[in-house]
Amino acid sequence: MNPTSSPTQAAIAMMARLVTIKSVAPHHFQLSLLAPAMASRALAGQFVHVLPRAADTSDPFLRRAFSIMAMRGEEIDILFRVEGRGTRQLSLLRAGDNVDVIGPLGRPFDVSPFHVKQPPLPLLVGGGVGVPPLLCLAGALRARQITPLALIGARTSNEVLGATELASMDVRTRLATDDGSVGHHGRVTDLLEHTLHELPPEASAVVYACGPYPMLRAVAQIAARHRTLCQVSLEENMPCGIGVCNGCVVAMKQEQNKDDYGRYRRICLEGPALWAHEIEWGER
Amino acid sequence: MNPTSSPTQAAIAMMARLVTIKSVAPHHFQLSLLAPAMASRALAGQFVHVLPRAADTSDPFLRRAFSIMAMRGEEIDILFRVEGRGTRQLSLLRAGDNVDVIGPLGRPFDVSPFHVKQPPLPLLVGGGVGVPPLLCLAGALRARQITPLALIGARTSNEVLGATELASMDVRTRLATDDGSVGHHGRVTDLLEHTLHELPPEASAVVYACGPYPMLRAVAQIAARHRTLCQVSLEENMPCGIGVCNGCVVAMKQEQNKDDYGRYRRICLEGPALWAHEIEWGER
Amino acid sequence: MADLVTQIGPLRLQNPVLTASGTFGYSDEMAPWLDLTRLGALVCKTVTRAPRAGNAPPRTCETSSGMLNAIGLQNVGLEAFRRDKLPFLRDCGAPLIVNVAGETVEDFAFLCRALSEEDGIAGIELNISCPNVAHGLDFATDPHLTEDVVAHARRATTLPLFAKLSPNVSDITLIARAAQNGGADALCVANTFVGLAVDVRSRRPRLSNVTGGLSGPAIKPLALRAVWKCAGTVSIPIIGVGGIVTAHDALEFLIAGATAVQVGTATFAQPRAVLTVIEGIDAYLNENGFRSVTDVVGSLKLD
Amino acid sequence: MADLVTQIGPLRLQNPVLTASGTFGYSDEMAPWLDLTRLGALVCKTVTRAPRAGNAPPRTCETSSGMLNAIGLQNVGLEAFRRDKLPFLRDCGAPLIVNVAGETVEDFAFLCRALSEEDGIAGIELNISCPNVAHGLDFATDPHLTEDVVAHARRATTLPLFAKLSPNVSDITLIARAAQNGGADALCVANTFVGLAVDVRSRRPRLSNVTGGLSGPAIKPLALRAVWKCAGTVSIPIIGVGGIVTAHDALEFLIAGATAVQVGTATFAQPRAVLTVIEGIDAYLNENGFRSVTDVVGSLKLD
Ligand SMILES: Cc1cc2nc3c(=O)[nH]c(=O)nc-3n(C[C@H](O)[C@H](O)[C@H](O)COP(=O)(O)OP(=O)(O)OC[C@H]3O[C@@H](n4cnc5c(N)ncnc54)[C@H](O)[C@@H]3O)c2cc1C
Ligand SMILES: Cc1cc2nc3c(=O)[nH]c(=O)nc-3n(C[C@H](O)[C@H](O)[C@H](O)COP(=O)(O)OP(=O)(O)OC[C@H]3O[C@@H](n4cnc5c(N)ncnc54)[C@H](O)[C@@H]3O)c2cc1C
Ligand SMILES: Cc1cc2nc3c(=O)[nH]c(=O)nc-3n(C[C@H](O)[C@H](O)[C@H](O)COP(=O)(O)O)c2cc1C
Ligand SMILES: Cc1cc2nc3c(=O)[nH]c(=O)nc-3n(C[C@H](O)[C@H](O)[C@H](O)COP(=O)(O)O)c2cc1C
Ligand code: FES
Ligand code: FES
Repeated sequence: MNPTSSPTQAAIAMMARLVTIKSVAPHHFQLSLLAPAMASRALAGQFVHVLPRAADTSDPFLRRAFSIMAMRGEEIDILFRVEGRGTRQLSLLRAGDNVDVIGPLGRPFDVSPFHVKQPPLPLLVGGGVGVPPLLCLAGALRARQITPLALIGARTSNEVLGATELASMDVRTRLATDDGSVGHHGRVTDLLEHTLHELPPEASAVVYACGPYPMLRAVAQIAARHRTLCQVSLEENMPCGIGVCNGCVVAMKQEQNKDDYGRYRRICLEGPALWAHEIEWGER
Repeated sequence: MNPTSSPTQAAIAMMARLVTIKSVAPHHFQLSLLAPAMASRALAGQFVHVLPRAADTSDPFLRRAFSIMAMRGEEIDILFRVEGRGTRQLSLLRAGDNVDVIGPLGRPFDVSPFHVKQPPLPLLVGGGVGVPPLLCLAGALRARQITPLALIGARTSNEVLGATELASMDVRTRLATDDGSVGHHGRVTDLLEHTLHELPPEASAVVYACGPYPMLRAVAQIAARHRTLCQVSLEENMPCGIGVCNGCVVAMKQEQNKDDYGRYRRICLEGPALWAHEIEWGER
Repeated sequence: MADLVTQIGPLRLQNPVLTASGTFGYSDEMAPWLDLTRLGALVCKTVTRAPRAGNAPPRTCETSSGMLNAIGLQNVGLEAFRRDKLPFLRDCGAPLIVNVAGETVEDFAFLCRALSEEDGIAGIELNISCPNVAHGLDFATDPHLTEDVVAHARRATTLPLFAKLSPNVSDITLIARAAQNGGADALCVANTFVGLAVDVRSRRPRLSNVTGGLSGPAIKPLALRAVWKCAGTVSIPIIGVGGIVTAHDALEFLIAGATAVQVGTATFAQPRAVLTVIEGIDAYLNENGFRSVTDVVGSLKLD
Repeated sequence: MADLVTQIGPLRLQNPVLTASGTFGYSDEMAPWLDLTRLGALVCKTVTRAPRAGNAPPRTCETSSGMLNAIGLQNVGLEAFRRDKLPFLRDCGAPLIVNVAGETVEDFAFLCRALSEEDGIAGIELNISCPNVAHGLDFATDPHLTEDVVAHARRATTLPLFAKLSPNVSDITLIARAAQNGGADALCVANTFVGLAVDVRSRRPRLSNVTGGLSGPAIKPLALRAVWKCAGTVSIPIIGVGGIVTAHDALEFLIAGATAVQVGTATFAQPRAVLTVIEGIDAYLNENGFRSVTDVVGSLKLD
């Protein structure tokens, strides 16, 4: 397929050559894709939608969404954990293979809070495979001379993602693991609570979080309690990724809704990053 | 899966390592599989049933049947043409991959006509991807000091299969191509007609044929006209390959049937090679 | 170039390939992805009288070669549709078929009347077969209700009128005949098949709505058989839909008797799927010596 | 080791995993591939009164994540079955369910009576839902006929009696209730879905019988929904069948309310599929702290 450009979303569909694939942790793979048009226009918080099968087979039929972890020259990087059959198929790809990919999709992180003289402190809170988009955001902030603080959670030490990348960007990083094998023994949300608590009264922060739903809900609660702006990057099953199926919705608080129709927002188009206080958090 | 043995059929199910894969003609691939248990017990005319997908995907769901082209030490060779999505998937395999394969399946060629003092001349008639099982048969006959004559048909010169293998076995070979680019300009059935016509009156022959259905029907007619025994290896969609679905049947002549039930024969179990004069040839 | 012009009752289209309702948004989302003027026609997401929030998430899940959806007809409602969506839709360059759904016969008639007042609408598709809302399937599983709702819609509009049937029935030909008797100009065959998926870890349904509609390649043989049955029963044109991904898939439907086809779930995997289908049909016709697409419609050889 | 013992009406099985009729031959072909004594039960290919040659080839073709078949009930007929097949079947080590089909109510009763005279038969499954023979679907699409044929079979045998239903209906719960009223001990839900595939090159159907029955993973969500609906309607046990390949698939059916399951098309891809399913169910029960498989049956959480 020829690259086809989408003026409004600046998204394209293309066959991207897989430049490298490597296992960065048990069951975690990092892919670099040669996709110049995507690499040049992507922004932190956006994602790509990848076809996990050969064109003439039909299972698994739908694409899989992955946050853009980095744009490097003509390449983009993604990092994923093998969850099911789609990610397993992708983990079997080899350098030189062609990958059917659409992107960049979704709205970038809203970084308007930094368009001020005294920018607030960006707190990047990532759990598990929620880390990749935050690495991209860290890079974007560093390019603007803003230094975020990263709080990274994982199940165990060898599943901690992004520590090297953050270090190479000179981003201070605190770690938490469920088993205490490295960093704080406990939740990444403990680190957030602690950090916001310690924040000098005159300082302000903005939280950017990505990770499992229960973690994000907890992050949202903590941020609200500390009256701190918080943006979360959400996941939902995404059949199309381009806003046409209405499948990937999350419920928004009543006050956000102009009418009943607006109760749900498509995270592929109006997200994946949304302001946490606008979301109607549920059980999941 | 552990190799599981089938005493009656001597067939096993296993993950076989792909030793080599090479393109032997445009859209034609030859695979060598490390499958000691199959290599040691396979006989000419048998086939293997190969899963053309990863275990945790479901399309294409069913296995694909390929004749065994050669047994070489612990390896078996197959040779196929890319027809549809199953064979396309298999053509993308790489050395070192594991292939889910069942075999050897089906009845071998019936070589009882050679269990005599003055064995008849075996005429091997192959069209297109019908050649592989005949190479296996040629090898088996040569091992018994019997020298067959091979008649090979193809669309064009670079799709002629098996010529090298036949030469290396010292088997005389006549070629025919649809476009005349090598050998006789015309059908392989012309060669058969000619060969049977030329046969000295005191000599007898047995024909073994594999190829497209119309070719096999023509071969059967020619053999019948020359009162020559003829065995054909047939193809039919084969869901199971092991005789349980009743899907892969061919109609047999009325005199073959003990009862109405017996009108159809499963070619995965009672074939793929059948005596041509017992078959109720149809249109197709 | 073969002649792709297709006549669906009173409606003349440049080719027989339409988009399926609910899989192409209101077209503004798709405009960046393909040249909408190349479509046979564009069928937009179902519109109801009042706005609908739709079902709670999760609304979709993947199954073998397909997906379940229970969107629940989320849509802006008639008024906002006329105000916010129609202006773009009517100017997007493709003939516009508006898909409508209601809970009562009167709802359907009301929607048809209201839309008939608007410019730039090429036709109306009656969604009497949505499996994901209360009573959504009531109409299309009962011949009497089907005939009644189509007849009321027919009296409410002179626009070309399609009835979209459900495959979740014992004998779809009874419903097809009823829709024809009610005055439909064409039948859309078919909507999704009702299915269920269970998450064995949580022992919960994968969809908040419990059941959903199955679409995608998995259902193609079933939809194709429904189309073939209907084409042998009614004299009005059939629009085939269900699992079409490639031009070959679309041709199977045309050969089995569909006058046109719709492409749905395939768009999710390939935003430009509908164009690939159009191009492939053209190529097939040329390769096989057909001057017009109408020559393949219903050309299935049975002996 | 969790307790896998399963009670299907009067029938006690060591585990809830059966083979599906027509996908396991008469078991002699499968014996080399797996230890038949490990099966919950073995359901053999449909037996009819007279031998049947079956349909002309091609009888099968592959579709996305599934296949169509129109075997046409090829079988040796009752007499040859008793003479040639039963001796091996009854000694193969698995409880034997004989699947039977007829064209009339009297055929079914006759077959049930005849089989009741034989030793070594654990139960009878009434195939009132074969889509590939003339009138095959008549019974299971009509509640009255269903009740009638089951009632006649019921009077003809005291063996455990399953009725195998068709999913090709508007409301399967009506048929399920009818089969229960007729006296079935359990319902097998369901047989294949009628489908069509066309070869666009030749413009002919891919099957000589034109249509065939769709089976395999493609239909799993549809069969699962049918099972869930039936389980909510009748009080007799349901045997779930349709697209089961893995233990997780089987567990979806058990959780949705099936007491047992059958594995069909999966056997074609993996001859040992049925054992993998049994082992995986055991592992799941152990991992999730269930003492018995009966604890998961119908455990679907709806809130
Ligand atoms: C915006 C976004 C960004 C993401 N970024 C990352 C990332 O950077 N790294 C990472 O590891 N993961 C990321 N994910 C999650 C990732 O997409 C899932 O892990 C992946 O889809 C799982 O697919 P699978 O085939 O391995 O698992 P499966 O078991 O096949 O799928 C998991 C579940 O999701 C359903 N499903 C999968 N794909 C779809 C679809 N397209 N439509 C509907 N249902 C579907 C399946 O039915 C199943 O229930 C992201 C998700 C989103 C929405
Ligand atoms: C005994 C035997 C030996 C063979 N040996 C060779 C050989 O040595 N070399 C060679 O090139 N070819 C051989 N073939 C043919 C080979 O099996 C087919 O070319 C192959 O199956 C095509 O698969 P595909 O996926 O590429 O094509 P597809 O287009 O996917 O399949 C072609 C057609 O076959 C149907 N089909 C495919 N597999 C099945 C199945 N398992 N059950 C039911 N329907 C099915 C599809 O629906 C489709 O209609 C042999 C066939 C048989 C029966
Ligand atoms: C996510 C989704 C939403 C749908 N919404 C509608 C709808 O609003 N109205 C309607 O008539 N059909 C709707 N459909 C059904 C499709 O129009 C189509 O009939 C069905 O998906 C089968 O075609 P396919 O297999 O090509 O997708 C929807 C289908 C999907 C997958
Ligand atoms: C090749 C084939 C033959 C079948 N023959 C029969 C049969 O003789 N009697 C019957 O009741 N069901 C028959 N069935 C239906 C299966 O028993 C089962 O109900 C159906 O295939 C769905 O299950 P699956 O998806 O696991 O295969 C047959 C199915 C296949 C694929
Ligand atoms: S994934 Fe389709 S609208 Fe978001
Ligand atoms: S392929 Fe199933 S019986 Fe031969």
